[in-house]
Amino acid sequence: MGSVSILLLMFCGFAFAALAIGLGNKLSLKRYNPEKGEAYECGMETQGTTWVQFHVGYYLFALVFLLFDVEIAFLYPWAVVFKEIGMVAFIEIVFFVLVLFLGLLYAHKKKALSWM
Amino acid sequence: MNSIYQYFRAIWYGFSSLWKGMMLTGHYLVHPKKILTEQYPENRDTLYIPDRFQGEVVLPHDENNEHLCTGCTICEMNCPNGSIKIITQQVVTPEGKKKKELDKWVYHLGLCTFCGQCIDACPQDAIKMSNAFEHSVYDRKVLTKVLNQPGSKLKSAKK
Amino acid sequence: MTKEELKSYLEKTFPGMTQEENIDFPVLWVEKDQIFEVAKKLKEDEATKFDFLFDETAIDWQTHFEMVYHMTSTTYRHDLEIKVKLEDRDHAELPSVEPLWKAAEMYENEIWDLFGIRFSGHPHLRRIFMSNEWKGYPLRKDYQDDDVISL
Amino acid sequence: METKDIKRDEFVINVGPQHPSTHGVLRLELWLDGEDIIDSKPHLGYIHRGIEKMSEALGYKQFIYLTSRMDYLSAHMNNQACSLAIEKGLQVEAPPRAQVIRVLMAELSRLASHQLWWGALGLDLGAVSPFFYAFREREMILEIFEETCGSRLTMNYITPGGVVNDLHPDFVKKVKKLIEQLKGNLHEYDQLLTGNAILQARTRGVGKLTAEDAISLGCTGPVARASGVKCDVRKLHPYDGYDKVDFEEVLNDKGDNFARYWLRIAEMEQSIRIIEQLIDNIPEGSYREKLKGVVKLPAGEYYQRVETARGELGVYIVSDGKKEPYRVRFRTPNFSNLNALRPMLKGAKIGDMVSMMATLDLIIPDIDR
Amino acid sequence: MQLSISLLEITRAIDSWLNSIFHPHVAFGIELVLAGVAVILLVVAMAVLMVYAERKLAGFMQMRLGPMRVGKYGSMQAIADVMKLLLKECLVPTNSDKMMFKLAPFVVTVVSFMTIVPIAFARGIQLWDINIGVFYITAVSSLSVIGILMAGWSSNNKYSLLGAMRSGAQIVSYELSGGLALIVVVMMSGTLSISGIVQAQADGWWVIKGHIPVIIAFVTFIITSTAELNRAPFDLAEAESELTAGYHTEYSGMQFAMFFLSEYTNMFVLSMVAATVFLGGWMPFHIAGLEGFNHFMDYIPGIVWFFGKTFFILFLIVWFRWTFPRLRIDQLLKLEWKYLLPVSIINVLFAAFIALMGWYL
Repeated sequence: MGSVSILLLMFCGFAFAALAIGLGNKLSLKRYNPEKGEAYECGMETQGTTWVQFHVGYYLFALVFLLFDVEIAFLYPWAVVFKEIGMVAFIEIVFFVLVLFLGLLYAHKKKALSWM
Repeated sequence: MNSIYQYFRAIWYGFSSLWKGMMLTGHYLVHPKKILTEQYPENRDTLYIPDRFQGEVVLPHDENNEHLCTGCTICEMNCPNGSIKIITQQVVTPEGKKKKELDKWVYHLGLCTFCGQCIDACPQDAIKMSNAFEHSVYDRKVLTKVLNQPGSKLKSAKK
Repeated sequence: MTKEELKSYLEKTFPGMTQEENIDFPVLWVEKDQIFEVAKKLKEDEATKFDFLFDETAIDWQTHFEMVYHMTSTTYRHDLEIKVKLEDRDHAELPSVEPLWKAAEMYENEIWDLFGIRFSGHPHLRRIFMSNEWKGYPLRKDYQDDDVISL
Repeated sequence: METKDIKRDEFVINVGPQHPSTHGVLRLELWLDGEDIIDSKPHLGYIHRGIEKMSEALGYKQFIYLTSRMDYLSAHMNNQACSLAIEKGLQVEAPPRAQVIRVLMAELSRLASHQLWWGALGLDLGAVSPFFYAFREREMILEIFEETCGSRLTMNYITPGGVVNDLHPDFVKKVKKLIEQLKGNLHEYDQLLTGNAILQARTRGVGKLTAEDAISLGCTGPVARASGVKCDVRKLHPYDGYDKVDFEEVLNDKGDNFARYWLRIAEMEQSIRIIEQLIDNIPEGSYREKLKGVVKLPAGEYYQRVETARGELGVYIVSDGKKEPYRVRFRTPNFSNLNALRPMLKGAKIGDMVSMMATLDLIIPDIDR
Repeated sequence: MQLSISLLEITRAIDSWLNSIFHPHVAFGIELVLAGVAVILLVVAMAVLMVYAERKLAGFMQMRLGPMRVGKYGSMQAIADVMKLLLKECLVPTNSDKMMFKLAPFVVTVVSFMTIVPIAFARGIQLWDINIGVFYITAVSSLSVIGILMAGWSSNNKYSLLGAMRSGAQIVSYELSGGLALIVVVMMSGTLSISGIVQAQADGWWVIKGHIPVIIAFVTFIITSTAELNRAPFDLAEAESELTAGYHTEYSGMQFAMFFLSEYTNMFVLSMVAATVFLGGWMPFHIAGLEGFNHFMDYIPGIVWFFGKTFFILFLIVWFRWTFPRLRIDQLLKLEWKYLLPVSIINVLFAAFIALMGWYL
């Protein structure tokens, strides 16, 4: 069907969600109550703000991920043509992956991979 | 070397222990006979309720509409929650004596915690616990019951 | 130590303090200002080593309060009950034993909450069961609550 | 800390009163840094019913039924503690048959309680199935209770002077069947959770409680025993003939979550052992020493300790000779065990909080009373 | 000779019939509408079926019966759930970022729908046979984390935020070894297109042909897809005993249903990918050399093979969920960075070596 299908499914997803949520809004019984608008925190009022500067631990993984994901993106084209090129491709990729692996070991040694 | 051994041992232990757990749930998945679910309202007829199950306090009446309660209010005193109220009345016996007699045996089921102290304390063994357990009602006033039937009398002492 | 040994030992160590015995434990009566020193001595003394405060409570005798400490030793397994009399019902206060036994923190919070006895030296005395705005101390004998709905 | 003290970037979160892992209505205030817990503060009293105050208005026989509602999973043991305290005051002793029945019931409810704990632990850690496996045998125990005592949870079966009813004729048969089935099924507990690599990772080395801390914080029961503190009241101050049965006080010195987990499983085996010893040797005779209608304790104080499923329950009765107790104090095990939560939580993760709460096995009504 | 009518012929017949009646552009438009409706129906049907199947399976695993009340053996339970959710009010918290809050369910739904594009359901039944199909799926499926982060952040709820953060760290990490696991098969097939990979398995599935390295890759892929789906034992983002409901704590009604649906859709898509890449997609079970056997297997239509394999993997994921306790966040990341990622990297080299030497079957 070609590239239109991506657009088609994007539209399908959007239309489906819009239809369902719209239908839900239409059918549901609405009774306004200010307590319904409060954030759920086990029945207590929220203390302080929620939108704070967040712990660095989560982002660290995102950074390491970024590095590795780029490398893996390089691996895909290699994987496709690997069998045609043969031994040379294999030796090259061994070096490439070795560098990747050393990077992982380095990150491990720097304790970037243990939760802080 | 040892750390590498430990590394693979950890992987092996992880997989084998997780597999063991999956085998157990898998075992029950393929043994539907071991299912324990009781489908309650449908199985009402076959439901097993032990004889001693404390459902609610009842005042048994015999076929002559006679009960054993003398109206001594010991159960009322022994009830920790005040869920029993005995209302007595003065009657004149045929012999001309004045006598206290039970008028209404009021039982608040909503306050009862089924501790069984009243049954334990009753000197006449007039009341007992029944096995009824489906107590839900739409109006809480229904939960206040008068246990003695209208027109019932104290069972006359054995001759 | 057996009960008798403990009694004679206490007599030696704390002369002038009244001793009693009830059905379960030997009882030592302590003045309220001395409670912390006595407790510290009992806890740290090699011969007694009362390192486990298993209960702390109060009794309202209408005219006065009585603080009751139950302690035991995990090494010697002897028990002791210490009692303190608090005359002033309106401003009852005595030293906290929280620095000795951390368990006392919650017990003393509870006593403050339900009896209104203050503990000086307690890190953060707060009402743990009742709300902060609650009036009165429920376990006192003269406590009255007009809002109670009788069923 | 009050609300106004919160600094910027400090993340305060309320866990409870309406939270799936607090098993009731405990409220924990957590100060977080990302996933790590900096400090915590428990808030109690959401189901404070004033059982101590209520007891002052009720007779000696009557207030016992309130204690079933404290630690509802060890209702028998709570009743037993009160009954023993009153018996101590009245200078009576339950007949031998009643004592054996009491021990049997107490151990059965310990089994039931630990099974519920095991299931709830699985639920807290995210495994739903253990809950149902645990409830299979627990249901059998509750059925046994129901047949003999008339109720399933708050039994009010043990009373001063003995027990309320004699054993149901089927009791021995059913208990034997239960023991047989339980022995066959205990390995499922190990298969599903104990050996599980994820559970081991979640519990080992987490929530450490040293023996000194456990003593100082007043912990008792499995929590303290897992830290190596000998505190089993059944051994130290035997009551109701516990000195005549042969069982071990299970101890572990690791003090972490897994130690507490392992200890409860081991305790279940000990309970089975006690039941096995007694089930064939229930003495004949009366099951109840008949007391007067209105019990009056001589003036004085009576303290009785009992080992419930969660630790040491102390009942402290002060009597002034009237028909109501002057003051009743319950030293409940969970109240002291809760103390251990705060030091444990420091530096732990949110996920650890759940496993700690689960292995401490807190019953909130018992804390609040 | 093909006894059964293949789906491909039906679609071709529809196509030529439409073209014979309408102008080609109109016919194409109608086909688009038909395809869209088919995809929506498929997603909804699978979700409804899976919800019911999961509850039943969970019930049986726990010695219960599962839903029994609505319809025969509770078969209408999922539909009743949908009806209930339809009638629920969609609440928006007062202090939330309302725009983002309302947008988040759309994002997750659109993303989960988009991943269906290159899936081959049967011979020729594929929306678009992209030449980089595997790559496309790995790229698009990781977009769902954006929706989750939007939902968690905009709710202005601490549980939601924590759940979203966890989910972000988790999905992002597990992307890596998932990608590496797919590379093993890509390498052996020499193509990135889904149909090419399926075609490469005509004489045997990769799990069988590729033996050790592909089996390792398969196991890794199952683990990572479970993690990417936020399902137990990796359901930290919505760990109910810790964060009540995680990033969708504040959502209700149909908005919540959209998260639920997209989670299930992602689940099918990843199971379908696993079934396609490792288990041969719609390819029947073939053993090289046994012609009679292969011929017999051909009689079973491809779509049955495909969905059979998909349901097998779905069953595995459900089985995990109802057996295991949950990991903690640091253990979860440790599992990825210290176990799965090194193992997958070494496995890629190992597989490359085996492919080079031609040691696979």
